[in-house]
Amino acid sequence: MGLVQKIVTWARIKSPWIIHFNTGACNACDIEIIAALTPRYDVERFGVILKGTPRHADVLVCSGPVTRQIKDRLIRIYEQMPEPKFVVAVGTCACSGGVFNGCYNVEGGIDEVIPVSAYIPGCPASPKAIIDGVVKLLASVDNAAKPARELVVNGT
Amino acid sequence: MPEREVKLTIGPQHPMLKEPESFLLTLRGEKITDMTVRLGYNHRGIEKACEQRTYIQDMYLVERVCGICSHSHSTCFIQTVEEIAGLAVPKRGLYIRTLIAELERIHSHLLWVGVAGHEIGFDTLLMYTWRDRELVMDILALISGNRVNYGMNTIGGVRRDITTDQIPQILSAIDKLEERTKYYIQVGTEEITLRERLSGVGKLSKEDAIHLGAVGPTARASGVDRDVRRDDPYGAYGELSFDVITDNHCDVYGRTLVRLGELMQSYKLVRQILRQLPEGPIVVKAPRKIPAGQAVSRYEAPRGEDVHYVKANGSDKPERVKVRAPTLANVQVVAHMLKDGYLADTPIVIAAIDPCFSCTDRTIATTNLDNGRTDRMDWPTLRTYGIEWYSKQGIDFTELNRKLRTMRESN
Amino acid sequence: MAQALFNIFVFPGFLFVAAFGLAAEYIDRKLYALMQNRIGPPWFQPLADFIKLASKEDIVPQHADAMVFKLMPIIAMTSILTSFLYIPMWGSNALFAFKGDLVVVMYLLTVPTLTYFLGGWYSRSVYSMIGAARSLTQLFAYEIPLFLSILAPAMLADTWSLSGISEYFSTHPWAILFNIVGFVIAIITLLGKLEKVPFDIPEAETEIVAGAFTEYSGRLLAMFRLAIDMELVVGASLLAAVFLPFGLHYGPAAGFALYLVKVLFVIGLISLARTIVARLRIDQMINFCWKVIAPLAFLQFLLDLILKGVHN
Amino acid sequence: MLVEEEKIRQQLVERFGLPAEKITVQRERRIWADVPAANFGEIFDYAADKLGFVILATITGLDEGPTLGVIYHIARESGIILNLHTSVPKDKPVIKTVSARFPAADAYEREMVDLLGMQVEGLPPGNRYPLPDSWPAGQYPLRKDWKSDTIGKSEVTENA
Repeated sequence: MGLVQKIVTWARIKSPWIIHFNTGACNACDIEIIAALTPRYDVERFGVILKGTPRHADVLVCSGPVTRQIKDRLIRIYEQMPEPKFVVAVGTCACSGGVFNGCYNVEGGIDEVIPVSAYIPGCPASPKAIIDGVVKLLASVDNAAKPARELVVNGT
Repeated sequence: MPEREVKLTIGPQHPMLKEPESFLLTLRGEKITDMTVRLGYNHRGIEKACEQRTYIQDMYLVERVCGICSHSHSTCFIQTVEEIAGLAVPKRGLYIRTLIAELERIHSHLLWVGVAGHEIGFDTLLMYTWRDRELVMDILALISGNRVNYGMNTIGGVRRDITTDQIPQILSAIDKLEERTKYYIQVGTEEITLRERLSGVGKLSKEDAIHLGAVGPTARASGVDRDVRRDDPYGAYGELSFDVITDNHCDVYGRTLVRLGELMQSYKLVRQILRQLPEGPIVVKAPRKIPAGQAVSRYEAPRGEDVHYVKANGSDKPERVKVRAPTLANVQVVAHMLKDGYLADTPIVIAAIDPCFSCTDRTIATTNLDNGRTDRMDWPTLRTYGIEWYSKQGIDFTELNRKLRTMRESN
Repeated sequence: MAQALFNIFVFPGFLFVAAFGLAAEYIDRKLYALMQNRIGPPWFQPLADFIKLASKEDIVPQHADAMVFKLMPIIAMTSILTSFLYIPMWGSNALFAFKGDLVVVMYLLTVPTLTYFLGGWYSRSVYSMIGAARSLTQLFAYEIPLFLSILAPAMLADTWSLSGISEYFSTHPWAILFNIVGFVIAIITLLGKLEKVPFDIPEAETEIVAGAFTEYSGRLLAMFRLAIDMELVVGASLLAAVFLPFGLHYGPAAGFALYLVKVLFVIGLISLARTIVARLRIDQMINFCWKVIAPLAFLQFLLDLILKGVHN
Repeated sequence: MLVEEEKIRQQLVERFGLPAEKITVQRERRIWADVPAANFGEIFDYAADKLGFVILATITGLDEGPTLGVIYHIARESGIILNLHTSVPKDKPVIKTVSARFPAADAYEREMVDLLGMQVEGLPPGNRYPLPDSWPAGQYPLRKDWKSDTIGKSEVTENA
């Protein structure tokens, strides 16, 4: 089974399709995510495509603190995505609620509502940081698939 | 087309509005007969949070009300606090603050021109304006260290100075941008399809604009000659000369021309500011505790007049902070503009007041009155619907897209 | 028996067409990206997409009719593969040839569009229903001109079989020049069949999310995407067989290489069209097909008729 | 230099017999007036019709302890802003709507109703703003005595 698993993991790393969802953000992160897709940064080199429907997407890219009204939609979108799925929180607001933490209408970061695989801090997170975050997420998928190699300490 | 009642929900968030807007449209066939607006989807409770934080912390909070024009809110807020504390901000600080304000207007208007093109199917415009916009984003990053949310303001002045070697870089970027904006103005005025698709859409007469309280380019495109930079000058605008662009098309086409005209004015202003940049300090020491008092300040944000009211009670935390975003005034006007317009025009009319473009889950729920079936079309579907509906009238952008692409390849 | 199995599964069958389909998708996406001054995906991207999708969980929506929902991708793929068996690749005779295989191939190439419609309609989501309805409207627009442009050379060669056509043209090479108009029409209508821009209205990415495929995910989506790629290859080789039937008498090796070149040339034309022309509107596309393409096809048919009369 | 502002101040003092110190000219283009609630409507109409304050910038609600304050920021085309302040007792906070003259005011008034518990007479029917429909009644976030943890985190969900 090892070979098939290796190939499947390789395929998952090489073609991460993303869907973008704005959960109450101030829009700075959204325009930076879109900028990452335009010719200057062009993430299609890594096989990243922006998909409109959760059914086709692997990575849910969220930006913004989760407000009370948007919470259900976020959960609904997350549940519609087929396994294996990852969530990337872009921007400090998505990571921890950011500046709006503690406001009465804000739940906090994305991880208060759905499990998050990668956090990209920054207010807003620049396109370079977003690309770096996605690449690190893919790398983590890679080592997670490899069996943990025991640490051989000088031959003992 | 069977008579159907359409419920248009637009969300999530226009940050300037602090809430996304949701419209309930009632349709007679193609015509919109009635609409109601539902606001409040992502109210984050910023005003309450401001009362629990010190003035400096509030500045960072207020700056993040809107990502696209964060400088507008932070400047407006700082002006009230400085007025209450009676601080005399040094001239150079005011000039730098005004420079960032105009650079932000340039990047916001370029972003809007691209989005407007996208909404009506003219996608090449989006690609090119966004590519040109990277120039002004680089300048903003050069000066303030960040592409968005610059954090240039502090109570009593500005945090970073403009060094002499940055000035030529800014000027060369402005020259390039001006030449490209002239190109977009030429496209805007000469292309028949663009003019046909935008004229007569989202009509707003001058009287209605005044009565309903429209602000910014939306009002100026209906001949309302109001601009806070000239009527109630703040920052360095008192010593700068610029003209207020108005237009009497009273429709989306007029708004496009006003915004393009304002871009040209902003380039002129940036050059003036850099030429008359006075010497001297950029900030003055501000007390931690602001004496009791209250003040109102107005600011001409890219989308319109932004109003802040602050009441201080002598402690280091404000007693009340009131923020009124420009689009809150304009959203009432959209309700009026859409009446007896076509469903096909909804995307561009709403986009014309320049709300947030990243609304991803804008959906329409159409209920078919005959069989009572409810479907939900999302924003992209509404957008295509509009583009197709118009192409039946012979207005279509494929030819234009191709022409623009080939034209750009040649020069 | 082994030979038949080999034919079905390996050579002109599944493996070859799938590999060729993925390669075609790569060429298409790479050309598209380069023309937008982007770098575009690496060579193995379509393969990675397919394996990833195949290994994902596939969700069948609750309201959808599960049986139809699952069956459609399989029917789409099988119909495309069977039609490939009748298309001559090199030399003038295909694997199987009989009087009237042209009609069979034509019919089998229409089946996938019906499967998109049924798949979209039965997944019960509003986007896929709109997408499904649009694929049908598009079917009526491009189907007739495509048949006409293919029938013209068939009528000239006086035969209903593809192998017969290429046989005729290998003996009368000058006749090929008369079919250039037919070739152009076939390319345009093939774009419609493959739902490539400018005819990708049913699956318009930014518009109705993903048209008929909105609800598909995982293995089923992988099969549908592979079916579309294979359809590209089969369509291109059909056009190559009918409109570019020269150099048929070199041996299998050179013939196969020439066949590859011809198909890649057709695919290149298609991705060029995809980059230059913006997406057409549904009603505009129908007007275009009926007011421009169909008359041209009739003209081509007339031309061949006259040619046939004059010739013998 | 403050000629225009003084003129407005004089007109208000004579017309309504308001005590002079109630109306202050803070700086050019800024006039603050503290007006009793009783004849507030009359003063507001006078300012909007006669003194040319045709722009309603916004309406601010304040929690002033025993009373709820309201400030109407109205401005002239020339930029002068008149801030009319009045206050109503907290147990009976009733004010009349101005949305007849300024249709945009209904959003600002609804905001005060939601966040401060103000009651506005004559407010046209419409959606609630800015809080969700499922917000517990009687909770007014902008009141000084209201603490944000009085509502459970997940208690408030989707709009009706």
